[in-house]
Amino acid sequence: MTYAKPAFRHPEAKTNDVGCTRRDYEGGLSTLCAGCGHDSISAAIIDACFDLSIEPHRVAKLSGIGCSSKTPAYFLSGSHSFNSVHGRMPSVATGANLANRDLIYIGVSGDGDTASIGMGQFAHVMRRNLNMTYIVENNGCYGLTKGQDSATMDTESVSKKGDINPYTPIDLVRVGIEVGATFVGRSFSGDKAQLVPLIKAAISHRGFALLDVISPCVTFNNHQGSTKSYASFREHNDAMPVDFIPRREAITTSYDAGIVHEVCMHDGSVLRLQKVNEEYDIEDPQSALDAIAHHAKEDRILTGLLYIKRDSEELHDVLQTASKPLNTLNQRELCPGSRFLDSINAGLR
Amino acid sequence: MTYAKPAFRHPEAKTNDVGCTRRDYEGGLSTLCAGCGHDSISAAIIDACFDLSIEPHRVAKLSGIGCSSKTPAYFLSGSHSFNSVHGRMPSVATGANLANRDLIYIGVSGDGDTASIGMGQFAHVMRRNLNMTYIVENNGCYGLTKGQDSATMDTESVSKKGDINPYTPIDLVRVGIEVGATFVGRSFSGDKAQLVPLIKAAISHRGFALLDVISPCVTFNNHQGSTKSYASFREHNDAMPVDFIPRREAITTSYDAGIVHEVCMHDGSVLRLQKVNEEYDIEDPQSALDAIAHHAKEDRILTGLLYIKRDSEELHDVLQTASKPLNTLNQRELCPGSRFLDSINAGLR
Amino acid sequence: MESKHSINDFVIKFANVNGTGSASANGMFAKAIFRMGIPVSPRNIFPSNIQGLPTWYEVRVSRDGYLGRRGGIDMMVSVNPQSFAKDVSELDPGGYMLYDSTKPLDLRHVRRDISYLGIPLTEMCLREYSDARQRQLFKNVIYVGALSALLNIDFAILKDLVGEQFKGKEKLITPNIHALEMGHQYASTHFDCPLGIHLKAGEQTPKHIQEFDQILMDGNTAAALGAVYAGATVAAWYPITPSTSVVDAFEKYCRRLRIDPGTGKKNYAIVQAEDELSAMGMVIGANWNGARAFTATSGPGVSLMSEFLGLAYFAEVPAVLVDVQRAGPSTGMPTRTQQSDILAAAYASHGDTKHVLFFPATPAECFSMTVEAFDLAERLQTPIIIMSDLDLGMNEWMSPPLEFDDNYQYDRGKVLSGADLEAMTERFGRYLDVDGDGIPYRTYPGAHPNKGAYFTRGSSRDEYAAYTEDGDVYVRNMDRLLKKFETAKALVPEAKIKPAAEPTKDALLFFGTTASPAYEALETLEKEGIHLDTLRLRSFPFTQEVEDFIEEHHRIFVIEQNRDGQMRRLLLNETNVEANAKLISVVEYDGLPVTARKIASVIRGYMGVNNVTPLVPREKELA
Amino acid sequence: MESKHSINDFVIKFANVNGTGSASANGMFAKAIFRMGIPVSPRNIFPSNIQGLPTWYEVRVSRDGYLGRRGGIDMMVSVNPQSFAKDVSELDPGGYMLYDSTKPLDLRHVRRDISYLGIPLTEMCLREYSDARQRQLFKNVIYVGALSALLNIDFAILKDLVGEQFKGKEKLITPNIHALEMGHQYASTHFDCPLGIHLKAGEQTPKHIQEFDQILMDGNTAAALGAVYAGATVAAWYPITPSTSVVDAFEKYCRRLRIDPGTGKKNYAIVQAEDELSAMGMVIGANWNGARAFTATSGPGVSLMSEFLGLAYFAEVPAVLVDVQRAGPSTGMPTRTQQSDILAAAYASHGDTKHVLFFPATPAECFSMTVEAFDLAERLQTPIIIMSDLDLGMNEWMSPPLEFDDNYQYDRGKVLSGADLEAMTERFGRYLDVDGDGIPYRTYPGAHPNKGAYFTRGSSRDEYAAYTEDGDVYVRNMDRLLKKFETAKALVPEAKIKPAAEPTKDALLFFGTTASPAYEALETLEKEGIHLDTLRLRSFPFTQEVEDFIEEHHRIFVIEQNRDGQMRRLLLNETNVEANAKLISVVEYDGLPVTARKIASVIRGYMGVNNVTPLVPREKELA
Ligand SMILES: Cc1ncc(C[n+]2csc(CCOP(=O)(O)OP(=O)(O)O)c2C)c(N)n1
Ligand SMILES: Cc1ncc(C[n+]2csc(CCOP(=O)(O)OP(=O)(O)O)c2C)c(N)n1
Ligand code: SF4
Ligand code: SF4
Ligand SMILES: [Mg+2]
Ligand SMILES: [Mg+2]
Repeated sequence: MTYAKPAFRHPEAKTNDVGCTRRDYEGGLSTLCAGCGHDSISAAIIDACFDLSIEPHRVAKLSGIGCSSKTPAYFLSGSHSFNSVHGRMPSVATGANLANRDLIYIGVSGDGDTASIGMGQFAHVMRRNLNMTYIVENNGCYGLTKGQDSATMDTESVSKKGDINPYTPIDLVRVGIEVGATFVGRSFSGDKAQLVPLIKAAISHRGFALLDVISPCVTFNNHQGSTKSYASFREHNDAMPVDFIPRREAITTSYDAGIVHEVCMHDGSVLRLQKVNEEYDIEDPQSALDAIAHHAKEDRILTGLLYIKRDSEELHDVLQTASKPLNTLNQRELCPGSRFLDSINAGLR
Repeated sequence: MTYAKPAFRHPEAKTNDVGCTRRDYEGGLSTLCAGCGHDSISAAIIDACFDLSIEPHRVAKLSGIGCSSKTPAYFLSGSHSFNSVHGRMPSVATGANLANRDLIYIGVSGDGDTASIGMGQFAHVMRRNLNMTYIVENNGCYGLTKGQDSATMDTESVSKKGDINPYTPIDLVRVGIEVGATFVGRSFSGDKAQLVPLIKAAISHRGFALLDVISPCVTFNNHQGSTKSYASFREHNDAMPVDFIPRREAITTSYDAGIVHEVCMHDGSVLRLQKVNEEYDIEDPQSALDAIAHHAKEDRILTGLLYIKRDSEELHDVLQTASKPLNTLNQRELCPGSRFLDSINAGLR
Repeated sequence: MESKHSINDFVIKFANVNGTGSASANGMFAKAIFRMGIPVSPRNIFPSNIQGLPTWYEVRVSRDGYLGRRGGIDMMVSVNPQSFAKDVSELDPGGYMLYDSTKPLDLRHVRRDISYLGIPLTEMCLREYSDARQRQLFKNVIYVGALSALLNIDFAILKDLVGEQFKGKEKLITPNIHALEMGHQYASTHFDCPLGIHLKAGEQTPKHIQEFDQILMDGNTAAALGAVYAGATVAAWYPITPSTSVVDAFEKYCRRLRIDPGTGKKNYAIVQAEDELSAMGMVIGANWNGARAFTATSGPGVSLMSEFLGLAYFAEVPAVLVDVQRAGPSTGMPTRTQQSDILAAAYASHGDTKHVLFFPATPAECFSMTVEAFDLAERLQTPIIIMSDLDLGMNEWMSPPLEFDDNYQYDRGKVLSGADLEAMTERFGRYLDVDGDGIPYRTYPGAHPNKGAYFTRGSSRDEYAAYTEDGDVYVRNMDRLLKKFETAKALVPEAKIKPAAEPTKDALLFFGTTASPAYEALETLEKEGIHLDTLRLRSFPFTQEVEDFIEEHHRIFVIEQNRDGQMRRLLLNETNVEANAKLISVVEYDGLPVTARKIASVIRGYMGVNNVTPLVPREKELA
Repeated sequence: MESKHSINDFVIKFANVNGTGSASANGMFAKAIFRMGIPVSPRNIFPSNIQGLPTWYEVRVSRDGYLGRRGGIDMMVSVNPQSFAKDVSELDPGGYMLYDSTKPLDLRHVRRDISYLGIPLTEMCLREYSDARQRQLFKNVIYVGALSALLNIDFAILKDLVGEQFKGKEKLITPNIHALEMGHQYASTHFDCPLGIHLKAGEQTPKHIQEFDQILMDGNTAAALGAVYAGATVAAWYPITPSTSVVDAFEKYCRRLRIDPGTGKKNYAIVQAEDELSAMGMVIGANWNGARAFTATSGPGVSLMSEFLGLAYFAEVPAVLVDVQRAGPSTGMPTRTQQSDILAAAYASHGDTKHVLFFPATPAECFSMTVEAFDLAERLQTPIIIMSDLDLGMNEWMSPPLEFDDNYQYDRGKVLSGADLEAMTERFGRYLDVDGDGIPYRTYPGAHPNKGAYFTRGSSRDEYAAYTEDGDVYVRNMDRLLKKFETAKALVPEAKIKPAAEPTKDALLFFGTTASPAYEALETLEKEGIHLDTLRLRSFPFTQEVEDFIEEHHRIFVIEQNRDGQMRRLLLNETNVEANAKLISVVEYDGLPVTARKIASVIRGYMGVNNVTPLVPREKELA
């Protein structure tokens, strides 16, 4: 059991633009195993929301079922949260977003929740480009039901029970790029320097932002042969760090311009990418897939912001919904009244 | 209502290696709309099975729900068939195949059945590389429920009701390549010359063979702007015809050798590809995705055998199931008897 | 042979081929009778197919204003060779058979006890039209024209209807009217018009029909209008017959009413989900977030939604679901009607769950109950399932006009606004039973900067929404949910009880589309001296009145359209009365609406009375 | 204060932290008692969490061989500071509290009516071990050692158990035995051993215990063995507590028994599906194709499977589903027990569906009923749902040894082989009721080159499996399905009826895990002169005996572990008796198994008798 709180980095006193301290973004006591990757991700979400000066009550947290899906209880206790049923969070998020387009939607899921039981809803929420941040806390196993292999588990890796996984893993970022996610990133729960800016960028993105965060299950999947354990990830990780600069601070980077790639976010903020190993056009899905495949062939996991589609139409654009949230419309605005009913009746005679 | 029977090409008299005539592969009277693409596919399946000299009773047909899913009633009436529930045929096929690995499994589905309600099962049956042929009769709409857009409907195309489809289509062949199908082809219901050999190759493939067959719905989706109508397909179609030669006939092709690419099938038969526009390594998934994307950018649909993984492990290999079908094992082979129970009891004292 | 004679009281059935345009011609026929002021009830009996299979349209004309199926057929219009033999055999003795005489009548289909009226429809069309489509299409219009002569339909009304139908496509009007005239002409010159059965405008109609300025509409459209009037802004659905037209109609009206004229933006959102699980998830998400959201589906969809329905019950999220029932189990007969999802809906999902059900009987109730459902779902914070069916949802029914009281205010239930939260001094407890009615207060996400946020979950929680595995706390919560269900009894639409003309201990109990034939059977039986009180159920949970009614009667015939007598079982289950013997199942489950004749005959059987009105031979006796 | 005194009859509860290795130490404690020949029943009360939350282990020692929960706690072993306060408060007056005395006892937790036994567990471990993991782990072993002195456990047995547990890892044996000895030593020197409550081997045990050479096993393992013995070759599942260990155990035994020694190939296939819908689809596909296949799940899975269950019912495909029930609704309390899926399972899916249910009460029945389920599923060509629960499935129960008759032959039901088909002269009709029992004949795919192929579907079909929308044909099929359900009554496991010592019109009715506490309550009441006949239900549909039993009694207490009295409702629904008043619900639904005390007290209440045995204060009265 751990608090998602590395207090040393953010002294309590410091407040952000909306007058909140980091503590205002924290949640309840975590009941996850000590050292679970998921808790690090909760901490990163806290940092990201603090840095972005989001008002906690403007956030809605959504999740499915699993250790990962429990985590919304461990950050942003000032936000409403909906811990739904296994694998079906995307539809609940879609409904919620349709009702109120003005909130910030953060979904947290697991690899079981997303890639197995949730595969259908996951694909379709991306196809609809719902405006939300969807974080998969990917540990290659079913933590809460005691460690069965998930569909993202690497082929041939050995589970705690001693079984060799014979199936090919599903790569969630590839699926995301294929079916319509407009922001696709990958990171590692232990790499806060990369993860926090990525989450910030994802939240700032207008449209569906998928973050596949490798998050070791210390209890069931932290063993040799699994790329989803700390040890193996550190070896294979081919980091592509990101640095996110919120608009309102308007600071330009001091990094070497030659290796920085600027991406303008929908809210006007600028995301600066530093590529470690190669250059490709992250706005071209096929290039992104090529790069991911290239690294995968070399047994490396490419991390960072892997693909982005700017100026995409999120679901409300597609549906041409009014800018005023639907849940604020009142009876006067919605109910046609008896006069119109008279005309309906007349038409049915 | 049409019979799937172009009798002029196959005179009744002709018999194949197992002594069957083409009529032996036919089914009941089709109740689909006259001119429906699905009926052409049924005819192609009939031809393919006849050509392959398959014994009809060694085939099991499976489907979900939809006009397309009705078609197993219109071919191979000598085979058992299971018309299951909407979107869930893959799981029924998986169970059936586990029970008896010796039959030939042909699944027929629609784009609604596969890409919407069935997305999760579709992805997972491919990941498991189940040994079956899975034909999607893709018309971009829900025929049986009167023409709603499906998830494979092209963006911006206009449905019969006059609505413009605002969503990005899901490309089933891409999904197939991403999640583990080991044989992925695309064709067009109207192009028998390409379709019949492709179906034969798919049936001969050991592992999951996906055929995405564009099959116009003449009633609801045969209109301007839809790439799934006859008219538009003929324009955009960038055909990549295939010629399949069953092993037992051992005829070499008379085509120009320079443009023929030979693929050796698992049953030893040879599939010869003729590429119209380009050469790429169809055994490399990333190259296949690149080629598909390249053509898509040029507004063309690449057809033919697009990707194949040879020597893959189908589900029974992965599970190391015995070669004798599980449904043939008898009580003597399966039941440990009271002696073993005594030892169990002893261990529980 | 004596031909049938009857004014304004007969059944006519059309036998067509699916996808040949017969639906609109037949609809025009029924509408014309309606316009003449004569009670009419048309029914589509269609296959699960798009083109080419037999399809039927049964129109009942009833002087007495009976809208349910009567049973028996007095006239058949058969233009489908596939079904001809069956069609001929179904006609009552003395009935009329209108057929396409282009080819000579097959002698095997000749009956001596019916009249044949041959019209060379194909030939006429071949002669008149060159286009293949027109040749097909106008056949239907010609026979409608012929019927106008044979049955005495006001031709001016037919012309009006053509005009309305082709508004905007004026050049189609003339050829259609021409086709009508050809038919009329042919019939007038070849047959004695009108037939023994025919229409007569201006006849005395029953009081309940006269009273209202009737409309003709289907239940699905009415439910959709109810959703519009209730202020639903989100609809998520997955296509399935026979529910599809609910959301179609909702969209149609939203396009008319809910698009901001200035911006062109929509004050509604409709999403075709990837399946029914997802549709229900979206409905739950939207309602959780304070929008009124609904879905419509049929049996298979209800099965798929059951996990989510359990979540909504337990997490206490409002939801409205219109279940347009069809013949199950499984895929069953997707284009036939039944009332067979009752147990599945009432107890949907594992664990101790129960759901509130509404049972509309008319389009007007589809409208008003849908409006009510949104209020009640929010008041009770639970799903409400509106149990319609194919017969009600997809067929056009004569109905009193829809009514809406402009003084009526939505009841959005117990929701604390930002201001309420600001004013609160005590700690907000999402699941506290503050008012003692089992209904807690909720808040919408984002309502207040630092009060009112809570954690919604399908797992056990305490009054403050914190996860708990404490058995006592769990029990407290479950007991509150039960209390809430008790509270619901005072809020759901009450049952309609009608005493018989004379005191009796016998009763009829019915609901939804069994109501029309039941009331008709009742009147028939009353004339024979058999008296029955009636109770029309309109909702579940059952109120005390229902219990009392059962208590007070000795024999209660429960009429329903399913095999297992599901409503009878629900009554046994959910009332505290000894009713096993007294609740007698009268079931019909062949997929067609139960007829008044069937109900009357079964009850006569129980009463030990001989059948006094002739029964159609094919009517089955109840086991 | 008077401390508790009792030989071989007490309840001891362990309070631990999840994930600290307490489970195996506690298990060893229970097993040692079992080995001493003293009736014991241990229960895990664990959180939905992997590490760090409170978890309990309740062990009942019962001279009289009662295996249900008794209620009340005589001794508490609390090594979890998180739950200490609650743990102290739960102890019965006169009870014993064993705690870690490394830190001084918090005075707020001191009660005068219990005895405290402090052992400095942490300190001892700190002193003895350097490795952090060992310091944690051996605490548990030390207190087991202490208990062996305090309660008089045969130390040799504990040593044996350590030896068995670490077979193959011999170097772990010595330190474990050392830890046991440390505990034993500490207790012997610091406390008067044994305590007032303690064990004594060789005492008289009740006849039903003596009779058998008992084993200790959990229901899930037994069900898995049943599947092995029934010849199941395909298992498809999706992990969910508390059912996961069914397929785990099936796999374990298959690895031992079903791998061809020559080829190393498997005579079974297990697939972890992507969800429960898929798992059930696979089971249906495999059964359709002639393999015996099953799945195991819990409540949420049953909800998700309901569409497929309807398909299997209607298309008549065998399937076996083990539902290890947990506390609902929705996610509910996933690690607590209930019997609350009864209505959901019996009527799973829309339309007129009903499913056959089995209710095992012991591991031995989990085994035998699973074997039977495969036979019956194939005989009836329909799904069979085995209604186990967390208490039965995941806890270890004393049970008579599993038995299997080597002469018994599988009943594979009505399947026509290739030879049968070859010999047939009449046309094969998949849905023909040839034998008049409602059960048709089926064929496996591929059975014969040109006979026997048919089209399986969830839609309406005729006797020859051809699609039909003909109402009469549909009704014929539905009626046959009903007849088949009637046939099932003669085939399902019969109810167990036990008359009271003296004639009575009162009775207890129960099933599954309510049986143990019910039988115990019965004996208690009998001693008080309250006589009740008993009926233990073992299956649905209910047989005539059940109906007669209800008919013959005036008051029948239906004991079940859910809020809504679901079995009582199913009885009202599915029998033809007036039973509303006579069926009295006795329900417990806090997620822990109902206790004998609770049952007895409720019944005394109804009998107007005062409580003659002291009730634990926290026991709630039933509403
Ligand atoms: C319908 C349903 N099926 C199964 C379960 C049991 N279950 C709970 S969590 C879980 C898997 C969790 O895996 P993942 O999403 O990867 O989360 P993790 O615990 O690994 O973070 C399962 C199968 C459930 N709660 N609901
Ligand atoms: C659970 C469920 N939901 C909805 C339906 C209704 N339905 C029948 S077919 C179909 C879609 C068919 O589309 P597709 O698979 O593309 O087949 P097509 O008719 O176009 O060939 C739908 C939604 C159903 N039968 N079952
Ligand atoms: S089991 Fe694994 S995923 Fe779950 S809390 Fe523990 S470490 Fe994290
Ligand atoms: S509706 Fe479309 S898909 Fe269905 S049968 Fe007709 S043409 Fe084919
Ligand atoms: Mg996981
Ligand atoms: Mg389609």
